[in-house]
Amino acid sequence: MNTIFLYSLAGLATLIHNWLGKFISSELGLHILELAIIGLSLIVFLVLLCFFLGYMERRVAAFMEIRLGPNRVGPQGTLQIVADTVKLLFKEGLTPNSSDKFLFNLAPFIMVIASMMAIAPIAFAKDFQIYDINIGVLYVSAISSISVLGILMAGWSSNNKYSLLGAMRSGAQIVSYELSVGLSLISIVILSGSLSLGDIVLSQQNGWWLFKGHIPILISFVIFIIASTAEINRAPFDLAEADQELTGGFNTEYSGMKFAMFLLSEYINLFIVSAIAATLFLGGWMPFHIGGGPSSFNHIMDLIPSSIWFLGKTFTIIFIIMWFRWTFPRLRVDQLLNLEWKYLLPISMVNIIIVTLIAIMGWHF
Amino acid sequence: MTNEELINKISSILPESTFDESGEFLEVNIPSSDLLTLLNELRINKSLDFDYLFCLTCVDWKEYLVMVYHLLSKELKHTIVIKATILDSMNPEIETICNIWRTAEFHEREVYDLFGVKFINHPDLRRLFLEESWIGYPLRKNYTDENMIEL
Amino acid sequence: MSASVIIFYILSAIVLGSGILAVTNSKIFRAAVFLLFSLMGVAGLYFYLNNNFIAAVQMVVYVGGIVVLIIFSIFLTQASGSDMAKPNMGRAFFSALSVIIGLMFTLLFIGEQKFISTTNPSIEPEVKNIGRQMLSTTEHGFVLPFELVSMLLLAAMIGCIVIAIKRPITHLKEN
Amino acid sequence: MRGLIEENIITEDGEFILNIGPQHPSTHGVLHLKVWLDGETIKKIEPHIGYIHRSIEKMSERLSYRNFIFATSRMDYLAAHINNEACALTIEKALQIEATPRAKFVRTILSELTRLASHQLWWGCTGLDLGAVTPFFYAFREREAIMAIMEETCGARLTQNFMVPGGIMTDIHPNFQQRTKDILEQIKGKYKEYDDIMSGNVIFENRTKGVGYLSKEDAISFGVTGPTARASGVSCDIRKWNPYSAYDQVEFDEILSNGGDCYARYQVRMKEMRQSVSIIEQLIDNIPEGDFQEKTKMVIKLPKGEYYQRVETPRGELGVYLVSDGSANPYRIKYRSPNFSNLSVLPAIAKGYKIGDLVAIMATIDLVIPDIDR
Repeated sequence: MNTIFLYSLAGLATLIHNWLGKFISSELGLHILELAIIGLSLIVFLVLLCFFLGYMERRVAAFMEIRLGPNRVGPQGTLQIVADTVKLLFKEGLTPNSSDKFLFNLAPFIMVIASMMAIAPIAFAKDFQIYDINIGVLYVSAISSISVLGILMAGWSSNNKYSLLGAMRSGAQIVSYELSVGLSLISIVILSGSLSLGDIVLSQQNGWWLFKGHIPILISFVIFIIASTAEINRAPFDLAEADQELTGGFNTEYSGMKFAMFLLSEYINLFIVSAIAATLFLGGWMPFHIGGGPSSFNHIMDLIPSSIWFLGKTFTIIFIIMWFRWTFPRLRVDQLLNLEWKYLLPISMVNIIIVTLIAIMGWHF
Repeated sequence: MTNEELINKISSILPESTFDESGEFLEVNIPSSDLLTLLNELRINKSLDFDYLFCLTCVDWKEYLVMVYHLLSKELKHTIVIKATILDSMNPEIETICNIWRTAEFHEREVYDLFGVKFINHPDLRRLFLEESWIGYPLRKNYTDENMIEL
Repeated sequence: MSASVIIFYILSAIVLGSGILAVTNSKIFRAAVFLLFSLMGVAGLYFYLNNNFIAAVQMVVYVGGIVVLIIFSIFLTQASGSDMAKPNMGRAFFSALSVIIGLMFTLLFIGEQKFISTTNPSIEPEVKNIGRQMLSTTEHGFVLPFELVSMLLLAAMIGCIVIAIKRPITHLKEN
Repeated sequence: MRGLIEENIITEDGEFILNIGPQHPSTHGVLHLKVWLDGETIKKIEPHIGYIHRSIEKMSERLSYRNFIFATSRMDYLAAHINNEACALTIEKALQIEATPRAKFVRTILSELTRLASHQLWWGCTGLDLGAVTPFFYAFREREAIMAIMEETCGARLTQNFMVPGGIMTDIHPNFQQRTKDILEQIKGKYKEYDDIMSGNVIFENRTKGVGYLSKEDAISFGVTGPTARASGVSCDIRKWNPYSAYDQVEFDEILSNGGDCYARYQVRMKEMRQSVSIIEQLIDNIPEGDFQEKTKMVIKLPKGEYYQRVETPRGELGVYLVSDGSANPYRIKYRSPNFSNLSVLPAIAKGYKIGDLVAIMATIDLVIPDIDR
């Protein structure tokens, strides 16, 4: 029992399930209790994740910008983000007098809920998934389309021209880039023949799709990273916020905890996008295996826990997306839409035909 | 073009102008009513070709105001200073030159704001630095402000 | 009452409640937001019925697409923040009439159906099966309606483009 | 909601007015631009200035000829040294004296260091305005070193106040030459880094090429000067046209470009930084020995007359027009500030571009608001 506990999250989950089963006899009660535990631990996990991502972002930024970054609060400045959160918590959440107060207060919640819902089908480790929905990929892209409504609501209800412009930009941006994201996701779906994230991971047992799928998958991986960076409104595609142009865009009027919620959802979205990219293209929790190679190598790779594999891949992609943010200038709004409609979308469309051909002919490894 | 040639040219355009060569640049004194005639010619005439107005300001000599225009030709590399005297210091008025040099539009607004010189035909004559409700023209020598603290 | 029934009633309450709010709200933007909740409730019902694919499609198409478009068009119209004028009596009467007719038609339709309780569905609601059905020409094939709908969407899109380019772009280089 | 949201919505004729500033991240100060928009496209811009007007011209009329120099440090605070120099040169011209050769050299070196520091800050801010945060920190790395030299020699980092009529206030610090040479070496090593992160970036090129086109005729007519005008092909470098201080003793190129867009303005400034380095290199080892200050009277009285002195600040031509009535205070002082004229061209060149372009145009014109308001 101990070894399982040490090496896999699935073992831990089974352990808790069995332990609770001893006390609660009713099936329904057990279900509800476990749901509550899952929900609570998910929220705790996400908040901790956002703390970590906030800290990581500052550190990465400092690393890129030849400076130190946070280094005063706590060891190596690790508690800086906690201090910031406390500050935001105690700040007054101002609601502008002439805003549509109902929508103004609703918008941050919509954003956070949409982000949190999308985390359900992600496989964190071997056999460890909140909800292995059989259409996982579609589910994630469906849920993520709700967050645009949060931005539109926030921008419109603030009754601020900067916010309105930001919301308009964001709406146009997310709706357009969703197409490219969808098409690059579909290319993996075609190859693996399933929409379930669990199945997609399992289909990469003998190699990740990035390596198995030849150049077309490489292209769709790059497109996915670009388009999803745009979809989660991060630089160089952060036109909805665009501090230097729109002074913060849709969240200009937000302060205190409501503002923190936008930040929270941004980081959760960042994590989800990276996790999806890691799952679809880099094998999720699947260790790195060499098909024809020596089995001892594969065995050593298996010894590394699957959750470490998953988080390692995810955070590598997060790092790349952060790298973008601290390196590139921002695009202009018409260039942004040109990039999508004139370059990414046609390329993905041609790409998907090639991927389909590969899948039909069985040319992939 | 040397100063003598400039003097000859300008004398032929505007006989009543007087010249002063004591300073760094050639200074031409003209009455304010002839401003537009002379400056138009200075800009359009290819042998003069003053295309660059690098300074436009006003000096308050208490009894009268003097509009000072520093002109330069980028091609021919000669400089001239036009001084137009406005005798009516209570209600100063002069033609705008912002159709000739577009930079004059902003500079004239500044002069209007701080000296109260009204530029006839200026497209957008409003206060530039001060608010519309400001009373008086601060750079005039007779300007007093009761809030001003004497140091 | 089992948990499943409770969930059903909650979802139905969301759908109906926000639907009513969407219709009665006099602020058009709020109405759009309530419409969004209503549509999401419908998606929830699909999830409840284990028709995950349809649920996700409902979200993608209605929530991510249609409602966003509605909100965009609201942005572009005037005075979306103020209350809408009360509709005149004639319009209200005909609206009510059409709603009643629609309701009766639906009830009639439901009444004619014989709901047989069964545990195994006629087809597995899997993506593969849905895809096969969509493109099959056999008895339960949907290839014709599918193509018709896509033609309709194409026409709508072209219409949108035509409306959008009503004036040529001349703002550059006029100085 | 309560009639206010209606204002927010685009009206029937598509008129949508956005007030950029007075507090806005990319106006770099309290500049207020009223922008008429059609969607994202700019139809008209109306600058509103005066938020930081401190009436330096009026103040100077009550200050002595020794003191009024230092009021100008607050005009273009990024080129405080050059502003001071302009005033000192005006007084010297009126008194018909010249600064000592040593003072001339030091003035020129400090002017060029100021120009370098100013262009560094401009480079960082341009990156920031276009959404790239990192260049800002890279720029400050070198700028800080220059500021440290200023601090050591002048006693102040930003408002140096190192000028007196007839020379400089004190002699240079013993470390001055060595430290200046060190910073030149450092800057020369960083050019590639600058080009890598900004100039060669495809997004940066797309954002700046063909944006904010300013024709040569417009540049002259609007009185635009400095790198902004030189990027449109207007030769207007006062250091070449009317050399002052030690500029007649050094060799350098006036950078000209015919692009006229934001990218050309960017390139001109980047090349000017190299020219500044080369000017300092020519001078730093040849500072003549001798007095650092020409003897002047305690209370300076200028002969009656009018004097005009032009210098080249990092942003263009600064003109000091001084009218003396023979007393101990100036009768009238007019500062022909470069930013004032450069701002006046903004409405004309930003028309038809997007909001994002407006930010790029403002960044490459390099406005310093206190210099506009004075």
